[in-house]
Amino acid sequence: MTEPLLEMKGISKAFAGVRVLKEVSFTLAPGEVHALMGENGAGKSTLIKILGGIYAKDEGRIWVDGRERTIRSPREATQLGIAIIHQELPVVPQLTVMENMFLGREFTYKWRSIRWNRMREESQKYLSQLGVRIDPDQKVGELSVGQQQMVEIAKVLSLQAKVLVLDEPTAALTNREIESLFEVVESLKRHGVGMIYISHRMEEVFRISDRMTVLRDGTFVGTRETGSTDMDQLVQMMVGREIRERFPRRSLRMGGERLQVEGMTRKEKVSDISFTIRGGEILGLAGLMGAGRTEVADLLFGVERLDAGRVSIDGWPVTIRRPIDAIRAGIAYVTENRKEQGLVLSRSVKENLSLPNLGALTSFGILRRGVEKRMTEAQVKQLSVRAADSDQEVGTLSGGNQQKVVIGKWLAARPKVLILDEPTRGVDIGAKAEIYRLMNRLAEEGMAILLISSDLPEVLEMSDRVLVMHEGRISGVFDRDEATQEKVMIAASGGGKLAD
Amino acid sequence: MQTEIKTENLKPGRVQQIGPLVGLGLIILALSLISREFLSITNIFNVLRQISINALLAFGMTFVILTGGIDLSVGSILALSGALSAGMLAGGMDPWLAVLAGLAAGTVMGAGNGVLVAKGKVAPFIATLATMTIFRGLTLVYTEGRPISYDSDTFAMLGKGYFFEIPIPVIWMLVSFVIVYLILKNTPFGRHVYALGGNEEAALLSGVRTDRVKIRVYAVSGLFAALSGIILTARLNSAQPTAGTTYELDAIAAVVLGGTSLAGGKGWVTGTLIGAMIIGVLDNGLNLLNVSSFYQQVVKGAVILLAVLLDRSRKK
Amino acid sequence: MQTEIKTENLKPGRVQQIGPLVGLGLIILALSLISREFLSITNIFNVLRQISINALLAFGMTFVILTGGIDLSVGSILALSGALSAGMLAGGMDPWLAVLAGLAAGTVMGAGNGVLVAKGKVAPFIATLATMTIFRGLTLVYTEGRPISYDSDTFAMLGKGYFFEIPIPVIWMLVSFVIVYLILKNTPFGRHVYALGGNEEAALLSGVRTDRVKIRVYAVSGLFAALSGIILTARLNSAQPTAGTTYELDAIAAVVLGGTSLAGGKGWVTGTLIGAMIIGVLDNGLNLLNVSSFYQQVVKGAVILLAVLLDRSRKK
Amino acid sequence: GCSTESALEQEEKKPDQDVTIGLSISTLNNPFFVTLRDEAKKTAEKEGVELIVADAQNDTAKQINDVEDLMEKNVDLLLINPTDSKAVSTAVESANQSDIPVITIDREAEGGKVVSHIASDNVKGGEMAGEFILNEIGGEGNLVELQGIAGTSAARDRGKGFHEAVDGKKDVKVVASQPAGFDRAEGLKVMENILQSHSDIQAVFAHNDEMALGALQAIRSAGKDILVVGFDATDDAVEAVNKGEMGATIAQKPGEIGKIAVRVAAEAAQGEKVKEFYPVQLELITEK
Ligand SMILES: Nc1ncnc2c1ncn2[C@@H]1O[C@H](COP(=O)(O)OP(=O)(O)OP(=O)(O)O)[C@@H](O)[C@H]1O
Ligand SMILES: Nc1ncnc2c1ncn2[C@@H]1O[C@H](COP(=O)(O)OP(=O)(O)OP(=O)(O)O)[C@@H](O)[C@H]1O
Ligand SMILES: O[C@@H]1[C@H](O)[C@H](O)CO[C@H]1O
Ligand SMILES: [Mg+2]
Ligand SMILES: [Mg+2]
Repeated sequence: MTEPLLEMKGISKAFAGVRVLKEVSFTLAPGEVHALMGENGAGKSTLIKILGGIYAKDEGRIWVDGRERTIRSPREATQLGIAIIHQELPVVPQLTVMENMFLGREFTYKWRSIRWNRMREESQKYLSQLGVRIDPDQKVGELSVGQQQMVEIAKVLSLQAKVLVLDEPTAALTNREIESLFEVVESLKRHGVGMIYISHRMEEVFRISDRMTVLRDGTFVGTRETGSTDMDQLVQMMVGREIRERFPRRSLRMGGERLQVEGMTRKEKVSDISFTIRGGEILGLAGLMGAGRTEVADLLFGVERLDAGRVSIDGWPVTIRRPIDAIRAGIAYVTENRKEQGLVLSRSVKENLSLPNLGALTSFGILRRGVEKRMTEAQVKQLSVRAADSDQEVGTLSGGNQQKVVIGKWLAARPKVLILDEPTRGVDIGAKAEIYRLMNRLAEEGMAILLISSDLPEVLEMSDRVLVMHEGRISGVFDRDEATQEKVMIAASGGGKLAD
Repeated sequence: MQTEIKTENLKPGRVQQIGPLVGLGLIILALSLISREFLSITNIFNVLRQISINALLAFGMTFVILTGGIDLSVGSILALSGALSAGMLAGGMDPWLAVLAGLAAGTVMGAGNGVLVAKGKVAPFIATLATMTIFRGLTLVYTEGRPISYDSDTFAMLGKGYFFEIPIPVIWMLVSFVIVYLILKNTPFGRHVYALGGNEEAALLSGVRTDRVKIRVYAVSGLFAALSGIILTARLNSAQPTAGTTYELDAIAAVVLGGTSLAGGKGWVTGTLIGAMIIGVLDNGLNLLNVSSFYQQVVKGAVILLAVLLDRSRKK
Repeated sequence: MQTEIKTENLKPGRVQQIGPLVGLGLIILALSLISREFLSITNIFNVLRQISINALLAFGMTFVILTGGIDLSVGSILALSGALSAGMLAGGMDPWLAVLAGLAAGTVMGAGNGVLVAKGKVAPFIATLATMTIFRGLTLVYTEGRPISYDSDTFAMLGKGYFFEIPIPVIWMLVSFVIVYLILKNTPFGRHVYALGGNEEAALLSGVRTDRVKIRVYAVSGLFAALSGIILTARLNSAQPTAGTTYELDAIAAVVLGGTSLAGGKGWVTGTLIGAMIIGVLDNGLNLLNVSSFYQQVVKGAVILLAVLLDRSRKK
Repeated sequence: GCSTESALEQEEKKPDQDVTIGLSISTLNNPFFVTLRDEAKKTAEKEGVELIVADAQNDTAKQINDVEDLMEKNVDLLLINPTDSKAVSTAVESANQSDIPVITIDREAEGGKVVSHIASDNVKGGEMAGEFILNEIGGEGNLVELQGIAGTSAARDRGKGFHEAVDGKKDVKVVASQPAGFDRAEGLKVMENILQSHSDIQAVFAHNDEMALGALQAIRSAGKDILVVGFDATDDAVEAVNKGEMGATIAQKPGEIGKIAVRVAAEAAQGEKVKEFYPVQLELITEK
């Protein structure tokens, strides 16, 4: 192999005495896609943040293009030709797409005035390379998570970096965008760009990477050529044990209709959505980015108000104006956006887990903190959240572990209807299986589950029926045995029409 | 840099707790070395009594700031509640009823702030800036710009009395402290306050009735302002129309010196008590040292800055 | 679809722009109906001249608030810069040099605030509260608590003069407005100010030197405070040690009334100008109508609240 | 310049300096009280007594604290310039309890035992201003009153005296009474606004000189000729009076108050008998 683009040796890092990286080494060759694998909390993002100048390493050395470097700030990393798409999308919602893309390196005239047209053209160029139609003048805060992700990708493309790090770039994307991303990755490979690719989607990793390096508990486990490894071996390296089945089965015991939605409409967003979910049933909701799936969940939960339509639970009509109404009616909602909607990042794991359940933990107005502690600690164990203890601040957990906390907070409430919007985004393979098993158990106990997901295999494997949305309307309904990737995709792009 | 910020986060409790205390300790040490009178028993009670008004305001302010809000109107609520109580006393009302009426009035004014913030969606700074002006104006209208005197030893005792050598205002302060501490730590309301300040949307989606929490939080602040107003009116034998002017600044400073973040979601009332002590001890110490009043301001500002900076640098 | 997004995108902008303007319009309409003198040419220039001080402070404050910070020290910087200029004039310095020295002093004080916030990581509220006290103390020390008079027509002209019928302070205000507008809209610095307020971490990760931006932003605020101080000193023929006390509140109110969010990242300086006008017109109108001093505060607070509430409800 | 008494100076009390007097002053944010304090300090040096000054910054509650702090310093006697006559009684009473004699200056205390009081009368001063104005304008015309900070006793008393003098006169009308916060910039602004709606004004009475000087600027910019009368006789105001720009100012002689206060205090502290009241005459300062 040629001289490595990037070499990291013996990297160690501890946070407040807890070591999260222990002498990790990693090399990256030009034109290579090198997957960095590991369970949630294995230390992948931390390694990347050290490379990006966000964290200072405690030990170890880094060479870029054969020269040893110390990277003290994101600015220095960029100057060395290192560009990173971070896991938790650092965007400025109030600024436009193009302003975000060129933040800190705006095009200007000699008199320091911004060249808006140039900025617009440049951003347009990179966005269309990705095949997305996003207006450079739109505020980023108005974009969906998926669109924001595409903007981030366009942004790093425009940096023309030699080393490109993609930390879970596809977590929020649907197939179509993933395909265009891969095309770009291929073309960058041909131009000799080295890429570090982090993802929990196994298929992707096998498809796109040349080599894989696995971290476990912050230690280096090994590096393998992708061609000479298989999924089982990889999982074995990551988890230290085998995962028997990726999509566990469950026994079907359907009850009566638990959730009934009729003619749900919200002006300019969704129209005339009707469906039912029975107790014990998992209903999948698929669709392309921006199809309106999240909107349906928001409406059900009272985050937004209905313009028309009716919702009943167990045959009783319910009026939902605010989230508290939905919670009282027995609905729980795991939102897609954990940072903004799911978690209070500055508070502890314990406080986040108990937040929706405080009523049950209170007697005579006093919080029973002992009970709370026991309950949350049991949940931490059940969901295998990797945290020092339940007093750790949620914001300092790894992405996947944060996701587990978002799910965990609804479990104690024993809802009748559970809405899961992208529940396994960024979750590692072992934990995914854990979440699926949990879903199965809850369904078996009679819960009605609405599963919104952009991960098609997940929707197809886990759901009893699949509902497909296109531009705010239902464009297809498939039973478990008739649902296939193709059919769902066609319906999602507005091709297939509903039978009845 | 980022790391430092985040590492702190891991053990938030401990570091946060020690910071302000160290600052207070250093100031006390310094003052007791240069002033003979400073550490006398009478002066210690003297300081405690002096800080009680600010501490009570700051307790209420702690709730508000924890939700990410701010309450600039406390000084005016203090004045108006005090004036109303004094007015009722002067009109011959039973002292305890007058106290209750004053407290109720303050709570209602505070709840008004809360409604503006929660339902009117007015930024807390601007809402309470406006009501600060309005309540002050109403105080002037009600008092016709004159102090209101009354004649009630029972009432005066609330500000001037002693309970086994301990000044009554100090008792008010300590009892309030314990209650606030327990509420923040051990009740759903306390948790909701933190959650709201940490991430309002997430709190709402977790079923927290955020509007209600906001209204209550400002009402609590109003209640404490009224309590301070009553104590002050009792201490001064009269209600002053200009009482409490700019007190909001000292109250906010106490909260922030105590380590509570103005962004909301993080902090604790013990810090607030320490913060109020830092300010009170400084005022007292500078007086004891007979520092000229012009220089007092320079020194006070500088010491507060040093305390905060010290806290920051020690954390690194 | 793209067109749809665009129209939607335009809307929030427009609403934001119209809100404060509608409020201002209604107040002007009401006042011109009840007071004959209100809409006279001389009164219009009179009002414009009166608001210039607050507007200039608020322009600087706009930068600070856009980054999510706050600057409570502007009133004190105003006083100290004005006093320094007057002192130098009284000592026989060339008027223009005295102006430059005053502006430089204000900028340095502001930059000091910036360093505390950026490097010292002190919360802006507490940092500038402390320097507010310190700078006020230094002003009192420097002036010995007495006004400083000087004798320079050139200097006095900066506050009292006219340029083709337009009062010079109004010229200062309008020129500053245009410059601030362009800086915020069309320069990388302006964009970085918004980015910092919107998401500091994102700005840092994009390579924005956030510390530098912060220091500059407070320096700009200090510069504007000094400019206001010089104009005020020129208008009053002397520098007052207590000049500018509580001016920070009006400046912040102007910014927020103008639609700029105290959380940072959102807002515009045109709104600030309108906000300053709302406050100025109100003060003027209440004087013209000879509203009794006690009620003035009630009315002013209530109108400000109404303006904000109106804006909110219209947006729904 | 003004100085800080450093702690060390405090410690090494000169043996003959066995009398310590505490002075609690309402505010030093006003030249009037700065002059009072300066004169008091000078006198203290001459008399060989130690003077400790605390500034209440116009806050009634802070003043109580200040007095308590001064008592901690074991002062032999307290000079109190009350921020408010009623509120200060608490402080006076607690001094009484500790047997520390109290002398009030400039404003009275409405409770507790006071050894002596040194002041001039604000109500009287307002009256003098009103009478001077009536005289100058020939008993006919429109008047403006610029009020001090609402709720302060100085504003209250001066306004009261002024109205007692001018109200009810047939051809005299107070066309505007507006607050301007004892502040020069406010005085300027408020006067500018009043001039917008009243073109026919003969005289202005401002509750202090700072506001009067601000109003004077507004009047001059507007090219009007209006009689301005202030209160306090600060250096700037006296100069303006002498230049013929201001009509008059009521001198309360703050320096005199400070001087007498310390002298009387020194006597009282040494157990000598002092009078109950030392009036400091008000003086109407007009162009020389
Ligand atoms: N700022 C921090 N303070 C304390 N602990 C931290 C901090 N950042 C990360 N950690 C801890 O370091 C470990 C590694 O986290 P990291 O984010 O690198 O994991 P990851 O491999 O990227 O996981 P995921 O796949 O879930 O994103 C986790 O246990 C996490 O809790
Ligand atoms: N123009 C916009 N302005 C503000 N928010 C928007 C806009 N467009 C979409 N959103 C928000 O983005 C989120 C996602 O939108 P939607 O429900 O339409 O997509 P989805 O089908 O869930 O797709 P995704 O996979 O992108 O989440 C919703 O919360 C929606 O309100
Ligand atoms: O006598 C003083 C001065 O006149 C001052 O201007 C205001 O307060 C009064 O008590
Ligand atoms: Mg990660
Ligand atoms: Mg979605």
